[in-house]
Amino acid sequence: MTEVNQATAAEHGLSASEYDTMLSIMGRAPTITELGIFSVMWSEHCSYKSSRKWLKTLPTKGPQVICGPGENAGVVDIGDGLAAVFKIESHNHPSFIEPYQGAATGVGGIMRDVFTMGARPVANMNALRFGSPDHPKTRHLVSGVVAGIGGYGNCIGVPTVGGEANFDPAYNGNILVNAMTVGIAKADKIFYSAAAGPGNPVVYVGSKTGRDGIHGATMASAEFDDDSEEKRPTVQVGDPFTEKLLLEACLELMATDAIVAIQDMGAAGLTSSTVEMADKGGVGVELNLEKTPVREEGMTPYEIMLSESQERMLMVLKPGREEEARAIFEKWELDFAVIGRVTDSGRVMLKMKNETVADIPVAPLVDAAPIYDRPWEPTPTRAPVMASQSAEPENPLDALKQLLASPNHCSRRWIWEQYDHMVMADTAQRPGGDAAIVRIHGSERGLAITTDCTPRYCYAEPETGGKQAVAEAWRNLIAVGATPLALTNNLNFGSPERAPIMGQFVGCVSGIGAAAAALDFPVVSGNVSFYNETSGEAILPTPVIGGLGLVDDLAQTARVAFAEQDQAIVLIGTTAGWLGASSYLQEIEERREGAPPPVDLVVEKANGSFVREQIIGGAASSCHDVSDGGLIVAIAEMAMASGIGAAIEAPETGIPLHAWLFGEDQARYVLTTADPAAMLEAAEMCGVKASVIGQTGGESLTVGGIHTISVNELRGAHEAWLPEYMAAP
Amino acid sequence: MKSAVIVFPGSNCDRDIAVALERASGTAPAMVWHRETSLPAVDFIVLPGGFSYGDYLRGGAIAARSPVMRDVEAQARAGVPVLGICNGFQILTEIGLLPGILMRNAGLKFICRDVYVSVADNRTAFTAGYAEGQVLRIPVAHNEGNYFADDETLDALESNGRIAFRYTTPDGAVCDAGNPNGSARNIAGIFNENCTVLGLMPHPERVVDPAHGGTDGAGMFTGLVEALAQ
Amino acid sequence: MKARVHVMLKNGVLDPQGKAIGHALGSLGFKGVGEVRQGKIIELEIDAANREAAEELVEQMCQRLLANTVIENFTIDIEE
Amino acid sequence: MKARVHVMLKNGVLDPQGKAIGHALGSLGFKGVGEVRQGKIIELEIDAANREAAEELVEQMCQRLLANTVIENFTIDIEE
Ligand SMILES: Nc1ncnc2c1ncn2[C@@H]1O[C@H](COP(=O)(O)OP(=O)(O)O)[C@@H](O)[C@H]1O
Ligand SMILES: [Mg+2]
Repeated sequence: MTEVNQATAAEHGLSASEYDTMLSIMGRAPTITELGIFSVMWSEHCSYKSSRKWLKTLPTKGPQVICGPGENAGVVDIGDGLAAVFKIESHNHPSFIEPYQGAATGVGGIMRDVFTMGARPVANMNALRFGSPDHPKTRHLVSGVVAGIGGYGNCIGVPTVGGEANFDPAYNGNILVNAMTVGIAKADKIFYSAAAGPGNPVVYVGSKTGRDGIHGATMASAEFDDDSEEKRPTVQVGDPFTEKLLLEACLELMATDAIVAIQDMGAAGLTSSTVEMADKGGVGVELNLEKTPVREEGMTPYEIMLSESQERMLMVLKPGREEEARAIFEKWELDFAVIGRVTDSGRVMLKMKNETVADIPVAPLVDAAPIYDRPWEPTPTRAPVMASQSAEPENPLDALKQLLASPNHCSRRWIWEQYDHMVMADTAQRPGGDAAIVRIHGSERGLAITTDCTPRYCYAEPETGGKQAVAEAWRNLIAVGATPLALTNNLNFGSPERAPIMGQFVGCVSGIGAAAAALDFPVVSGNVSFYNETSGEAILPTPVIGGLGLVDDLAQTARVAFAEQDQAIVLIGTTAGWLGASSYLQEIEERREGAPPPVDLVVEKANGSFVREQIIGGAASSCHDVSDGGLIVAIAEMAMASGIGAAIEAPETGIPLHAWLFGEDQARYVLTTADPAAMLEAAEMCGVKASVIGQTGGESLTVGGIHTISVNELRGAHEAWLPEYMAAP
Repeated sequence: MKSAVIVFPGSNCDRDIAVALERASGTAPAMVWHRETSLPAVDFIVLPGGFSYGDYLRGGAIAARSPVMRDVEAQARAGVPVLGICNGFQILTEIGLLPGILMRNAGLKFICRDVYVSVADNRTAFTAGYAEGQVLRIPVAHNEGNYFADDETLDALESNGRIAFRYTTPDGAVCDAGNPNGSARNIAGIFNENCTVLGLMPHPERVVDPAHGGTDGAGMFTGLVEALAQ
Repeated sequence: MKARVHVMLKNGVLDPQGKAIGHALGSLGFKGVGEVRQGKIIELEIDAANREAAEELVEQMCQRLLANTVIENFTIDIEE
Repeated sequence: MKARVHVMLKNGVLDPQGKAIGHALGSLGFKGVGEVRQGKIIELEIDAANREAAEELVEQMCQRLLANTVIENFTIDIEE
């Protein structure tokens, strides 16, 4: 047997002090299997050792929240006895190494988190960040990641209804693949992971265990170096077909009352599922590892415990219900094995053919997991960029066309057309709008879903960036007419061991917390992904927000497409012409500078509530929030989506025209209406800033009566970039 | 109309088609598990879309060898109308109820989007709800929808009026611009000799309800209900 | 025994994957690449009394499942 | 010259296709089927001065495009 000492512990990523703590918990030299278990449980990925202190500051409560962070996914009440279960999760490192399988297994993992809780997944989203389009790896990564996400979601039959995709050189060596799943369950039939009932059988179901992905969790917690390619064999291969069977089988068994507790085997596989189930229930678990269904001969206890083979679940059943459960899993042609039982020892005891290979007290393993208060440095503040410091373009519509045809603003159609976004026949708003809407099956109500983050704001000013990400997600939900309910978040950062990076993290979390509290938009689940850096180059801080909202009546929603000719275009919110950290500055002037636009959460809330009322009351015929690229980009998107043109007039404000058009002031929306007078009056009553800025109609976009461009020309430029880029060698 | 929907491991449009059938006929279809060896007495059988057996080996290949397919085949040969959508179409070709095969899309990518198809002939039960030459907007969602058969087979399909739907442009032109996947002669759906078996790649069940953003698929099901009532 | 089945598209059947591979090789700068065809290989562990029995068995498997003879040809290799 | 490349999943890497095929053969009543693995075969017409040059060329093609060496192994056959 392999000897365990300081050196083997270090190879497992445990520091000297962590190893000492482990020795004192065990009171003897640990076995290699025990070391493996400690190392994955204490990895950043499983223990949140660098982030926990800060995550605790986030608001997680609200009358709608049934279950906040801590379980497999968050749960919120959506009325009619139903609950939405949702979470987002990263699969960044595996996707960089093997884009297809990395992204595919990411989707598989997050869907298991959701159906483990008893919910049928109804929608998937994906937030992607790639390196510069010129980087030699980018095209291959985009192609593989998108195919992998589609390959898994399409097969399983859950629609992928939206997401984000951006390019920036900061992700050259470390792409981000964040996948989100939303499911629906009966509110009184949520399944949790706390094991209970000493003597109850512990059951393994799903695929067989192979040698794949051993040490995936520790990999997710280490930064890349030049020989990461050598670590390749740890990549897991997913089988969406088996996951579909597992989903159906689990839901079928969940319709009975045979299950006491259930937990998917995600990162760190059988180890984390066993330890977490025991810990949450305050009980012990004894497993007979030789009963584990294995794919290969001669697998050691260490390998069985650390394998990250996909499409597996661990359950505790009520006594005597094994055969009923077995019949269901056999019907779905899945493995089923009783591999152990719940005990009252408070220990995880693992045996292989009667020999004890691990015997660990659960509470100290979990409670003594290291927590760090890492040193952090605040990000230096930046000066704003005044509109006068930016040269006015000759024709702002040329700049608009250039922006719409740029990698970060062009249409994402090439991506979403590879995703089945309509299966389940409940997609009421397809990708391409502000938020997607899926109908709650069998009703006329719906869930609105979005993901958002503007990393360049987060980099410039983490706290503002964190607030803005939440505000934009909230705004996207409002813009379709939904009531925002709650959010999930995926915090993607560089190494927490570097104070400036930790400072970005602290700032973003603080901004997220402030915005979530102010907007009654609690955090119910999330994921942290650190060490997103290569050879010391960190990614932009990227705290992706996944937002969920409720639509009470699908007939009372709005879309981005202009609804009709000759309607008034109303701008909600205040325009100062804020160009700092804007898309305009970055893409047109190639300047990455300036403070990002401030986020006023009080105004944000007032404007959003007003806009939502205008939509559900039927006054607004279309709606789009103003985000990246500013007002004119929002209007162009509304025009391109409908084929209807618009004529815009800037009011007399003294703001240079280009700043008025491209500034990224927050809390703004564009609405169209047949009755602008009524809308302005209503706005005034609510103290909301609103003004008529133009009229829909024709087939061109015209600004100030001088500059004009055809909607078709804009659309051609907007649609062309991504397919052309991907078709190039 | 009493109908049956066959459910294979990996089917994922079985619920969608059941909803569309119930909406059109007022009666929920019988959901028949692939391991059954005989079907209940029904007027109409559907093989739904999805990824039966993960689409491994070839789309529909393994499902076509399921126990239930022997009875489906027998019923089809006895004249019970059978509809195969997407993966269901692939299964029908694999079992030989329809000629040809669906190969990988010419663009080598999964495609999910609205396409336009024209109705060749409205004298069949499947197309009775449409006008001849009508252009429908219906979504596709597939990786392997590129219809292939040898020229002789294609000629025979054409001359016997067995091409049910062809991909077109929005204004009904049959040309490459309207062909999403490289299918021979823009074929989106075909009949058997008696027009009692239809296989098609587009998903009519995804556009039966205003909430879907289109209702062009509804005519297939309302037409069927009416035709089968006679 | 181990059987290895090669399944290739028949001549005359368009092979979009093969074509795409040929194209991609060209873009990567490989010169002199002519036709490219992609097929499948299926390796099976089987129980059979002897080579003939094995061949016969695998031939059956091909006819019934492994190949679609509308568009595909197959060949069988048996390794003892 | 003609090159034939066999690409198979590495040992230990899950092969869902092979699994499904093996399972289907069992359901069709074929007995004694053990492990089934599915791979790809790619046939290429190439221009090369001699066998060594051809092997070298195709090896390059495999490394750069034809195989995904993270999870796949490949072998090359040259036919003159
Ligand atoms: N990776 C992706 N997958 C699916 N849909 C995407 C993806 N990236 C972007 N989209 C869709 O494209 C549209 C525009 O995205 P984005 O510009 O990020 O919207 P917004 O600015 O409103 O947040 C949205 O409907 C979004 O869902
Ligand atoms: Mg938006």
